Amino acid sequence: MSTALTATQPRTSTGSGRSIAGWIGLLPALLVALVAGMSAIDPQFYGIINILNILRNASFLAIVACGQALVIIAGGFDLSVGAVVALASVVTAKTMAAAAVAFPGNNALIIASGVAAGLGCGLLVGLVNGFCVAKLKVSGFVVTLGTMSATAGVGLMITSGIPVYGMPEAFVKGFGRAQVLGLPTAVYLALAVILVTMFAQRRTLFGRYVYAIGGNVDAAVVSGVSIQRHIVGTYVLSSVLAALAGILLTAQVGSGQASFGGDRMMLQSIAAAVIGGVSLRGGVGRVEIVAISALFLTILGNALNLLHIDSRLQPVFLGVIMVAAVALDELSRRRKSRV
Amino acid sequence: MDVDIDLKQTGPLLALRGISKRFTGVRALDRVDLDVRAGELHVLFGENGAGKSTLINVVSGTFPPDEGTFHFGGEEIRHLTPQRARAIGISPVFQEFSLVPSLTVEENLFLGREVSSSGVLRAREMRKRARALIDELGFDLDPSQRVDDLSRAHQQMTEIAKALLGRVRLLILDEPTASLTERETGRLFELIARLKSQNVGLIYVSHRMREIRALADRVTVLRDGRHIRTLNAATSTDGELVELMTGRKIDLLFPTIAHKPDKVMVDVENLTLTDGSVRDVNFYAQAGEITGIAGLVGCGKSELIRAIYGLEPMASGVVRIDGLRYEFPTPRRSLKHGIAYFPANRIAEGLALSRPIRENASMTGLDLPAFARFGVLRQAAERITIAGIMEQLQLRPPNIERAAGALSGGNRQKVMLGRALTRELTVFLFDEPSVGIDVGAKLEVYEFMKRLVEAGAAVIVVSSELPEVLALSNRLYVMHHGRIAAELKGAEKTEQNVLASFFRDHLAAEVA
Amino acid sequence: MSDLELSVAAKDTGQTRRLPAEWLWSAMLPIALVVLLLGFAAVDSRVLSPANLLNIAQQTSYLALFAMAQTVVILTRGFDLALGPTVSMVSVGTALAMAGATASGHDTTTVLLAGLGAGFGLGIACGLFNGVVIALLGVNPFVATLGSYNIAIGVATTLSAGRPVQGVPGTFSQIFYGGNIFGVPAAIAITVAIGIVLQLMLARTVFGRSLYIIGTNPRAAAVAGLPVKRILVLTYVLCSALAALGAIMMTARTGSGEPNLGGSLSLQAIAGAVVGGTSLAGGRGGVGTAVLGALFVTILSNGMNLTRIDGYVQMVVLGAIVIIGVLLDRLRLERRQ
Amino acid sequence: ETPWFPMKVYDASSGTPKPAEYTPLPKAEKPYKLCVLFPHMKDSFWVAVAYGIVKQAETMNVNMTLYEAGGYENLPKQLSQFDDCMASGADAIIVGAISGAGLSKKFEEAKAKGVPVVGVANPLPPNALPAAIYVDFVAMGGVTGEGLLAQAKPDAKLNIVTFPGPAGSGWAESFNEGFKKAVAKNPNAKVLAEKFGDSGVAVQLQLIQDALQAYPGMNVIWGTAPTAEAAIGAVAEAGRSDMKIMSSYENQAMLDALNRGDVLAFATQYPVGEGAVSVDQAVRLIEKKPVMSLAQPLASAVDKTTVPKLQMGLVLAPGSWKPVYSVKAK
Ligand SMILES: Nc1ncnc2c1ncn2[C@@H]1O[C@H](COP(=O)(O)OP(=O)(O)OP(=O)(O)O)[C@@H](O)[C@H]1O
Ligand SMILES: Nc1ncnc2c1ncn2[C@@H]1O[C@H](COP(=O)(O)OP(=O)(O)OP(=O)(O)O)[C@@H](O)[C@H]1O
Ligand SMILES: [Mg+2]
Ligand SMILES: [Mg+2]
Repeated sequence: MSTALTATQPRTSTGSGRSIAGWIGLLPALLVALVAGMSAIDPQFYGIINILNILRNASFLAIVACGQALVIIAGGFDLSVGAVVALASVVTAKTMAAAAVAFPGNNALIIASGVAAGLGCGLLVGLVNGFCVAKLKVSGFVVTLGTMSATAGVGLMITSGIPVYGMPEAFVKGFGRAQVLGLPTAVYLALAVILVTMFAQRRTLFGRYVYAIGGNVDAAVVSGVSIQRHIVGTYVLSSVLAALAGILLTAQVGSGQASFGGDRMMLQSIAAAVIGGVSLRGGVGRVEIVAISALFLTILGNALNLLHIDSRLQPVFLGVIMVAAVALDELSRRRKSRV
Repeated sequence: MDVDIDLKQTGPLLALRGISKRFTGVRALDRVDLDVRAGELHVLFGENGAGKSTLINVVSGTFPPDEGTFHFGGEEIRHLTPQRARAIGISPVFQEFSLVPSLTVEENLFLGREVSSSGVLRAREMRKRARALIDELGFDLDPSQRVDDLSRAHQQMTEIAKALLGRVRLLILDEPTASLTERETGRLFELIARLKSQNVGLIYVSHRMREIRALADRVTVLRDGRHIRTLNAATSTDGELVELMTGRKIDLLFPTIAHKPDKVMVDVENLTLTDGSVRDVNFYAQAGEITGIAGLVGCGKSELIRAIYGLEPMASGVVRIDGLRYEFPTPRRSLKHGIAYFPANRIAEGLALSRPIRENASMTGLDLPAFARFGVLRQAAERITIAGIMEQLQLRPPNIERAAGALSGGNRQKVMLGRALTRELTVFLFDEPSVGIDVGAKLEVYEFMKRLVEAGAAVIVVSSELPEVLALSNRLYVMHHGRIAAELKGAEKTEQNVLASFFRDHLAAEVA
Repeated sequence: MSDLELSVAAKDTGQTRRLPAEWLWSAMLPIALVVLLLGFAAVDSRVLSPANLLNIAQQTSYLALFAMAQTVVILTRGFDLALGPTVSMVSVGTALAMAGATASGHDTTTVLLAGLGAGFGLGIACGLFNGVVIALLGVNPFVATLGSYNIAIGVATTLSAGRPVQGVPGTFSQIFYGGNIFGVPAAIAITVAIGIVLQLMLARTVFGRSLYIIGTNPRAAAVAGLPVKRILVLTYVLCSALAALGAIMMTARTGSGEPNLGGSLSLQAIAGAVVGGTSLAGGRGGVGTAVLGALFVTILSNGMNLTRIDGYVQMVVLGAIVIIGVLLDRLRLERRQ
Repeated sequence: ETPWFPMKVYDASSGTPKPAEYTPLPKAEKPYKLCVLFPHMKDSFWVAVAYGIVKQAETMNVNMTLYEAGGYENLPKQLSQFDDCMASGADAIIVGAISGAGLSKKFEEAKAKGVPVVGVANPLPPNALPAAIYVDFVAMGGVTGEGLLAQAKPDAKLNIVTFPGPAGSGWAESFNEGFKKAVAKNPNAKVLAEKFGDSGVAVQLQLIQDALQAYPGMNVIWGTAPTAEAAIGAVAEAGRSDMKIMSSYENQAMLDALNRGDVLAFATQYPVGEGAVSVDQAVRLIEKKPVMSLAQPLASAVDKTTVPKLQMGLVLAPGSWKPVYSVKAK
């Protein structure tokens, strides 16, 4: 072997910086440890119902976090997802209730119109976000802070905060609470979203350009990537996915609620993305790890409940574990850092 | 203006007439004309901030010009965009890389020109084409590596490969050798010759006279955004070019430095770094002399001095400063020990661009009573001190309240150098001190070093530009594979010997 | 994108000569504020009554204090999501300490000192946690402060058992809420004093200078030998200490320790800072931007309240105005070159 | 529409509650300006209080402006709104307090300025205000506890998990305390755990799902109205038809669920009536007429047997009614 060439060989050969562990991080290992530990402590944990609940709740979070991750990878921030979840929920429910009056019995039409209206809300908010960020060049944080307030306001204006009923039973029983092959429908949808996003990230122009824009806008510009279109795309996807989560929640609960989402969903989705290795500086992040991180967060909450930890103290545990997990991950990656 | 008349039947490949470009407050280009013929290498020559990069950006469609006409291949082009430019065969290699650090080499090569069918990437085909291109160019690049894992030289290669993907009629190279060493530079020159023979036009920007000599067919000199003259390279002298560029006469490129080696200031014993980039290095530097370190890209020369300053973690070994052992270095402690470091990458590691020059220059001295008492800044004293230093270094424009980002490359370097004058220092570590700065500014930097050694400081210069280290240093170390391959003094200090110690090792390795 | 923003900011220093039109642009936000105020006054003249102006000043003083706290960390490219819960925790801690001290029969001075000690102690502990996790462990500010957000909420509700903590002595409220200095209510006086001190600190001290340099280019700051980690830890401690001061003032205002006092303050404070022109990319902003932003948000909601705009409509308007405010600020920066 | 008045209340002005009937004045002497502060308007409880206030303001011909703070986490906002009310020159202020203790300084200021303040729906420290109408939340929690015991067979084991609402809200803790005190009377009833959490359906649903796993023996879910709403689906899904679900307060969903038999009972404090009474109290204070300084509605647990007798007009706003934020006197 010619060692001569290594004189000019790229530097990483020396460090283990991007080895397998470095690439996916510590999170999957932590997840496995958590699951194993919980299973050993409490058999309830691996009861089928508990697993289904975990999967379903993780699905909602994962769907929202997928969109959030795309926005962050492109160098943005979407604070409005929680408000969109709520707006989509009430709009879907209202539309279905109205359609149910107009076309009694025609369930397919009623459900289709409700879902379309809900997703339409997401689309609209996403377009507004994308337009303000891409065209008016206002920072994503501020734009979505504004649309968060406005969207939540509209949701409450429509409903006065009162739950909206009147959706067809078929939507709730046949979709929201239904199970296919033993798994809730939400899980399938979340899997589909994750797989499609994975595919998009690895194999499509859109995914490639999202990385490029977040990684170095100037480089993307001079390489002829149309920036605005793709930035708008990420915000639209994020809002539409948030709307989808809102519709799923609505179907599960059986009523449209302006209390869905809120700050909690927003913070959790960003936390899931960031803990899942998405860099807030943009350009880095894989959606499958984000999904694992959503699962991790959901199981953590479930575990604290199963362990009978005083609910007032739960946030303390949650906070400490979250920080510790990310700190460990950070330290394990730090080998190749300079300065 | 004396643009010499094109004698060929066919018109020039690229013809710019009366191009102007104004940025807020500056007129970067003022009615510039430029012709580039097919098969010609046309050098753009000018001081930092003369408008070279701006002109290149106009040609490659990044900035629309405010006025002027643009003909390419005989056709008038309006509303040029980066995509369109690439489509018609204009390929730029930018000074500030247009690479996305988090993507791989291959992904960067195809950025904006991916092979895809209905939005889905065709990875295998791109991989094949990337391999083929890299092999053809003879670069040691792994297409699947992430760009932020690459050395700057490899990034430069990626940038060049990116420009050569697809059909190229006009290749633009903006200081392509600034971070390449001899070997890669040689490869690049071969490539340029090949392209010229294929009738590709080239625009080439460099501050290195040797390259201009070696490559140029014609040279266009720019000054303050204006076209000064276009000359035939064969019939003009260096002195003439430099004079046209600066408006004054500069005779010597390197000052004569009187070295008076005194006590050993830096003594490194068996130094090994945790990442293995430097292994078992022994070397020393004396007060009153310039110690040079040369070596191929990635040989660990930068890491060596960065480790002394405290930017790279050490695994083992001993560093002595002025005879005393110096353990666990950090930048702050190094400064207190009288050691200063001037990073190669002034944008990433040197300057806070949006802050005023004054703040950038005083940054390293804030712990001194001259600048602050009990944590409270002495702003008047600061202003006077920094203004004095900057006057001494001939900062242009001399306003120290301007943002550092508004300065040209050479003047940014002066701000960095100014830091050295804010406090008592005895050891100066320079990493690629002349990267990207023009001939005039280089001379000023060299003069600065000369003053330092003559005042009794120990100066260590790490450089990829061989003539520079050869001319400046009193003793020269050559590094290879993270180890010291040779120490050259006096008459041994020749280009021949340096190259020999690069390649001796190569040959040895190949035999083994 | 942040670099674009920085290079925009880079070009405008050192510009001295200004045309009247440019001056108008540079005073964009203050002008917008005045216009807003006059607009509301046209609908209801009471908006401009001395009583309401004092009212606005007093309301602004709390938010401005929190926005200043956020600004300090935003300058270094961070932010503090835990600010709100820190306020809750400090409020409960202060009240509990004072109630406890009163119960065990200490004199008023001791009681007050116990309260202040507990309050600032908790605040500084929270800031130390944030600073150490961010600067030394390298966790990004979002996750780190989301962690302490949860922890502070847990501590606040556990300590208080979820109920308001009674037993805050009257003197405490009299000093920090009822008191006044030359007729200026305590809250305003304290905020103005802190604002001046902070402004001097940012402009005149090594620490303040370091904040801007670290925010603009952290790597360069480290290479130039600034003690970046130590400064970052101090920054988060300062932020939380200011939050604790605000919490103490608000506890005096409510007269009880409230486990829910800080609820949504984190985002409000960030919004206040950012609307005023502080850049989340770091290195740009200061006391002025924080105060301006806080004034803007306060005047907007005060005006809408006095002109009887419905609650939910207020949310929509607020959202739109936040975006417009920042858009104007961006245009202003572009113009100013 | 059923007439609201006279409304049965306890008169607790003297400290010990005495049964009484509340009858408002027919008209105000002048079109006063009332300023109303709510914690939020995000559920049917506060919409019901608003309905009572708006209708009574129209009846008595006074001006009314209502501000909502956007949630229980926004005490600072309510404090500012209180200031805004005073600055806008209100003749009286009606407050649904986010925290009675937290507003006590404001109450003192209003008193100093001579602006009467009336408390509505949310509890206040004793004698904080010249007039107020609210139930004792601890007592109301107790009512639900007693309701539960009354419904259960005497020897049946009751394994209860409570979901009181957001920790730190005050009211959640009070409800919970009263409930626990009441059920403690029966040795067969045991509170397994208390799960605090935001009173939104999504959050409560997750808590219930986890509790179903963590406490397999649980057979009573007691909590907020959203808790009960979320519980219905979760319990059905888990196949636990034996589960008893109770809500600590009322909303439209609870009423429907009760009629369907999905919940055992819920408590009500007649929020519409509370709103209406608060307006009359404010007017009386302005006009310096005698006023019942603390009125307490008769909180009751509503179950299948009592629901036909329930005076719905005092419990919920009509479904078609949209919240109105201001009333202009004629
Ligand atoms: N984006 C920009 N905005 C504002 N001014 C700019 C911009 N780019 C360049 N300039 C200014 O235009 C002038 C020409 O700059 P340019 O980068 O073309 O110089 P150059 O000849 O390439 O210098 P160097 O040798 O240092 O690379 C300089 O004064 C520079 O400050
Ligand atoms: N990935 C990178 N990102 C930014 N700067 C880099 C990167 N890699 C190297 N540099 C900087 O660019 C300069 C040139 O470094 P390069 O990696 O080419 O090796 P070098 O310094 O020539 O190697 P050596 O000095 O070890 O022979 C160095 O100052 C280094 O800090
Ligand atoms: Mg240039
Ligand atoms: Mg180097």
